[in-house]
Amino acid sequence: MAQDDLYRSVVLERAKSPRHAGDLPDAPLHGQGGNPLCGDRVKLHAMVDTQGRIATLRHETRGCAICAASADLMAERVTGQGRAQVSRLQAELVAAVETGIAPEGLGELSVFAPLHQHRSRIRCAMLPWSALTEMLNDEKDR
Amino acid sequence: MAQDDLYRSVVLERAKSPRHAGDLPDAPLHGQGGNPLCGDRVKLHAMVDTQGRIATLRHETRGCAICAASADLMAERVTGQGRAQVSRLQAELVAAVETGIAPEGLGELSVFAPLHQHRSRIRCAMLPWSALTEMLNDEKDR
Amino acid sequence: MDQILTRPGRAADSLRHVRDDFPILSEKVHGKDLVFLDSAASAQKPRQVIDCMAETMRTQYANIHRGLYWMSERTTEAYEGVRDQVAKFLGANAREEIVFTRNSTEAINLVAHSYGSMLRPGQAVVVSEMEHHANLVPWQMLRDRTGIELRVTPVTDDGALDMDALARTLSDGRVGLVAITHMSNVLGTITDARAIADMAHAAGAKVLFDGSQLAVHRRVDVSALDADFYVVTGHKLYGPTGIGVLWARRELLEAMPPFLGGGDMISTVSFERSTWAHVPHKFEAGTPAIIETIGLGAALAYIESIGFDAIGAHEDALTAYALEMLGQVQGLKVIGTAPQRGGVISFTMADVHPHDIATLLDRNGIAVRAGHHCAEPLMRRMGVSATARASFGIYTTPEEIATLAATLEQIRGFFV
Amino acid sequence: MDQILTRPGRAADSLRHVRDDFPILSEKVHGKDLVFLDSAASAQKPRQVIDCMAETMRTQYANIHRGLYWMSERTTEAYEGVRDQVAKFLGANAREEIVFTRNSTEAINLVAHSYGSMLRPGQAVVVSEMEHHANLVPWQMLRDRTGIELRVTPVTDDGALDMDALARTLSDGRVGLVAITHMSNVLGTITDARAIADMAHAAGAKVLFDGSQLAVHRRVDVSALDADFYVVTGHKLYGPTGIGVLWARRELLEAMPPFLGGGDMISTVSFERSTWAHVPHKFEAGTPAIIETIGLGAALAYIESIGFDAIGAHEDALTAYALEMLGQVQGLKVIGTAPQRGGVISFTMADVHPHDIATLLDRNGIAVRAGHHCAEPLMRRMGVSATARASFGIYTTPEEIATLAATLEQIRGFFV
Ligand SMILES: Cc1ncc(COP(=O)(O)O)c(C=O)c1O
Ligand SMILES: Cc1ncc(COP(=O)(O)O)c(C=O)c1O
Repeated sequence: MAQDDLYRSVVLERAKSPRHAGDLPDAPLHGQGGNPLCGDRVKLHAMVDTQGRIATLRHETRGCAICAASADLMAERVTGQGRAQVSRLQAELVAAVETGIAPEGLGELSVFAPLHQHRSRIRCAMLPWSALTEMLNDEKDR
Repeated sequence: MAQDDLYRSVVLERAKSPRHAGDLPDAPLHGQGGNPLCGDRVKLHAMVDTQGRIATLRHETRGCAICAASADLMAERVTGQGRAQVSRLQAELVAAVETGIAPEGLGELSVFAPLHQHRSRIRCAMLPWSALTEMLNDEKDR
Repeated sequence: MDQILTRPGRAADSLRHVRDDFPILSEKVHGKDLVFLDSAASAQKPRQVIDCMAETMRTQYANIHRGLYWMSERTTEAYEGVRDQVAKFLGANAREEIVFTRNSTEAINLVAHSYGSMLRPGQAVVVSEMEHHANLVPWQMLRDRTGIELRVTPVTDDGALDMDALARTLSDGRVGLVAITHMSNVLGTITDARAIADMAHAAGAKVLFDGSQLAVHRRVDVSALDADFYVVTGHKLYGPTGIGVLWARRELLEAMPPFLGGGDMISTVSFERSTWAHVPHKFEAGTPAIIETIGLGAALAYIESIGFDAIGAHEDALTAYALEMLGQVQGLKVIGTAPQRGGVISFTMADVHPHDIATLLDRNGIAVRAGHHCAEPLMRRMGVSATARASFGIYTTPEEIATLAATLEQIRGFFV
Repeated sequence: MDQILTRPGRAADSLRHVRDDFPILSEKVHGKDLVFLDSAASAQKPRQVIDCMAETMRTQYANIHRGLYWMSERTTEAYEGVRDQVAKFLGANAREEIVFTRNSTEAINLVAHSYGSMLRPGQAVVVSEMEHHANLVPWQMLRDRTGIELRVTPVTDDGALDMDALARTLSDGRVGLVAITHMSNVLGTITDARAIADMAHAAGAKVLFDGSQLAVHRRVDVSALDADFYVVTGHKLYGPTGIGVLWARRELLEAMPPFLGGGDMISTVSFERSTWAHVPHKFEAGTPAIIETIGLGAALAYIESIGFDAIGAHEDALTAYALEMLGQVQGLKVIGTAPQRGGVISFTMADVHPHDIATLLDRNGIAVRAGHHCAEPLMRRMGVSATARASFGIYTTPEEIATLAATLEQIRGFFV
């Protein structure tokens, strides 16, 4: 077995040594998500700037490599983005994992496209994103 | 369809015009049997001689032609017979309907042998016999 | 009787090609060509269904839902895909409203246990006089368990549902559920489900339709019927045995407690307590009938490929023809003459016991059912102890009906 | 890891020819040969089963029990013939002790509803820490319905049943039923059923064994075990989905109230009340899984044609080999090391999440299960949140196990 195209080094590295993991006790925004089936759990903490863009995002993830890497890559990618951009990115990621073809501009997130052959794992990659969306929606509703 | 070998004239005649039907109010022995599935019902009334042989047997049968003819042919055949002979006859009839081949000496009762191709109807032919056996056993146990 | 009186024309002939799809129809019985007129008990299976099941087992099978590997994911997709298909087939609003069961009987028992446990003493369940035991006994058992009341609403002498009497049955407002067949498996009567639903709802009751027979012959649209529960059974729908369907409104399923416990129906389990999965999984405990569900999908696709327009036209023509042909047989009496009816015809013939009729027909290769058809109380209501019953499917032909009528005439000849 | 350490010899090779009977084993997954190591979830089907089911639908099918015609009589005979076969397979005293269900889950639910309704508050049901949800949740639901007590008896750290603790659990004489697995689907542990039965009986309790796993690998003899209830599930026995078996002592079945109501389980029905058919029919409501039951018969015949001596020898050799091979994989830890065990091996591997293990194996064509295996409480007991699990069947080969071990070693390499 050669280096696997789904578990490419970026996935393994981010899972092992995440760059955006940790708590942000003073952050105004906190969210979380879980998958009781496989025990994956994601906690999110975020600061938002005056325009409503994500200034800092930290995650605490317990789960599989797909979920952990997805959380870390997400944190990196959404920094500086507003709600609309987040939901566009999420939609593009869904398209990628459903079809196996990554839309242009998905960047490093396209590493998850091979999940379209592993449908039962798609929710692992999407869990951080749904937690993020929920957190941002909660914030809007406040 | 030619005259059918199972519903031979003897079966149809006995079903339509039984020779041994009726009540025997003063008889010492009474028995009955039923099949809730198809609604067949047989009542038996019998006189027994001093040696325990059946002197007279009458039946009241409500049910299909197979059951009615079987009751009537049975009544005829077992008259004058004791318990042992009845059970031998019954065993021979069972063999006939199970295999389709009538043992020697079954006589007119062999008309039921084709039932081996109609297994769901075997109990129709056997119902009078099981009622008879039960009645004779009850009498012995008294 | 040898001359054929009114052969149905194009309508009935249009499905002639479907016979080629049913391998069993070329079998012989007692040396005669099989004439299968017992589809109401269980239909025969087209090769599309047989091949689909065999192919699934040969190339694409694993246990579903929990497997994180290709075979399991593909099998899960096939299984869950049938849920979408069934939802569409029944006109449901959402796939989550489809619960897979073993058969209609289990579907009704599920409702009786689960929804039934939400009824309170003082409330009543209404069934009709023409119910199959499957839609009577579970309610008797519920009554005996919980003390609810069980009411039986009558049929008219021709075998229609007595709608005035139903109105009276509902009038005290204590009825929690009306459970009535959409088509009688004995009389062939098709009930006016929408009218029944309206009456039930006006009286504050929910309504369950037993669609075991109807769904084979007419398009069902649970939304248009405004039903609350609807059950069908796969083996009558040209599908496999071992698979049936409960459709129920989502909010009802969500409010109902689970029925069977085990794997796949839980969200979390600890020794102390468990929480339940979302609907419909809450109601599907353990490894389901995976291959049979996939086979049911093939059966529904097969039915849709023919279409209910063609099926309805074919069966209406056959039924009219059969009623005419059988009407010519001396001494033959059709039990169930409601104006709205489908291709299930019960009859008696002079004094000939229905069991003798069935056996004599069988000796000529003709399969009909005889007995109480799992509707004993209805037999008493109609004043008979048993009937013979011929029932039709998409593969039934006018010639088969002519053969039936001619053979019945001969049988009658034996007995006079 | 490339060199194969201890290849099992003749014993494991003797069943090599059976692979030809399983068409699916020559499928490819992600371009690789399928290595199917999830038989404990559901086994693959031999062509003998596939062909039998297809042939039944093609040439010999009709609804059973009530049909008075050839096709129905033959189908009834085939169906009821499987009851004899199952009775023999399980060492039952009488065919009447065999009840057909959808699966093990339904069989246990049947007992929980029916026998469970005969238990009184103050009485207890005992399950073990290693039960599948199927043998835990129905008892929780019974507890919540009726107020009986549910006791959980522990396993030891190696995953054996703690017999001393069981003795204590039983000591107050209030236990009505002990419901314990005969082989764990997670740990592979085989329990000492006869000893459990003796302890239960001495304490005045009945005993139910969940034989879902065991019956696939060892000959079951319910009489020798002195069991009261025993359940198995067809799809793990190389048979179809949609068919399972409850065996119970006849006198228990006779004393128990019916579970589901409907056709075929009644003796007589009136609107007022119904009486029940004799056992086992009292427990089989509605049209059963006819084709699947006949398919199960083919599966049992297939198993018997190989014989449990050969199966046991094959699987013991495979299991020993697998434990040795997996033991060489760095960081791999086997969960469940009881001395009495069968070919189901759960493991974790360093920090690699079992789901990642499963997906990476799948990309190499290897199907294993990962997760809580429908035994969440057991996971907590063993101190893990999930495991990967490889399980073996009659078609598993030593080469497949070597491939598994080598691939695991590579996966581990990725993650360090
Ligand atoms: C030990 C055990 N019990 C019960 C079950 C449930 O079997 P089924 O899903 O066929 O009802 C399983 C299978 O998953 C099992 O392994
Ligand atoms: C009207 C009706 N309801 C219910 C049933 C029960 O169907 P099943 O035996 O498939 O559960 C039948 C079939 O026998 C039926 O005709």
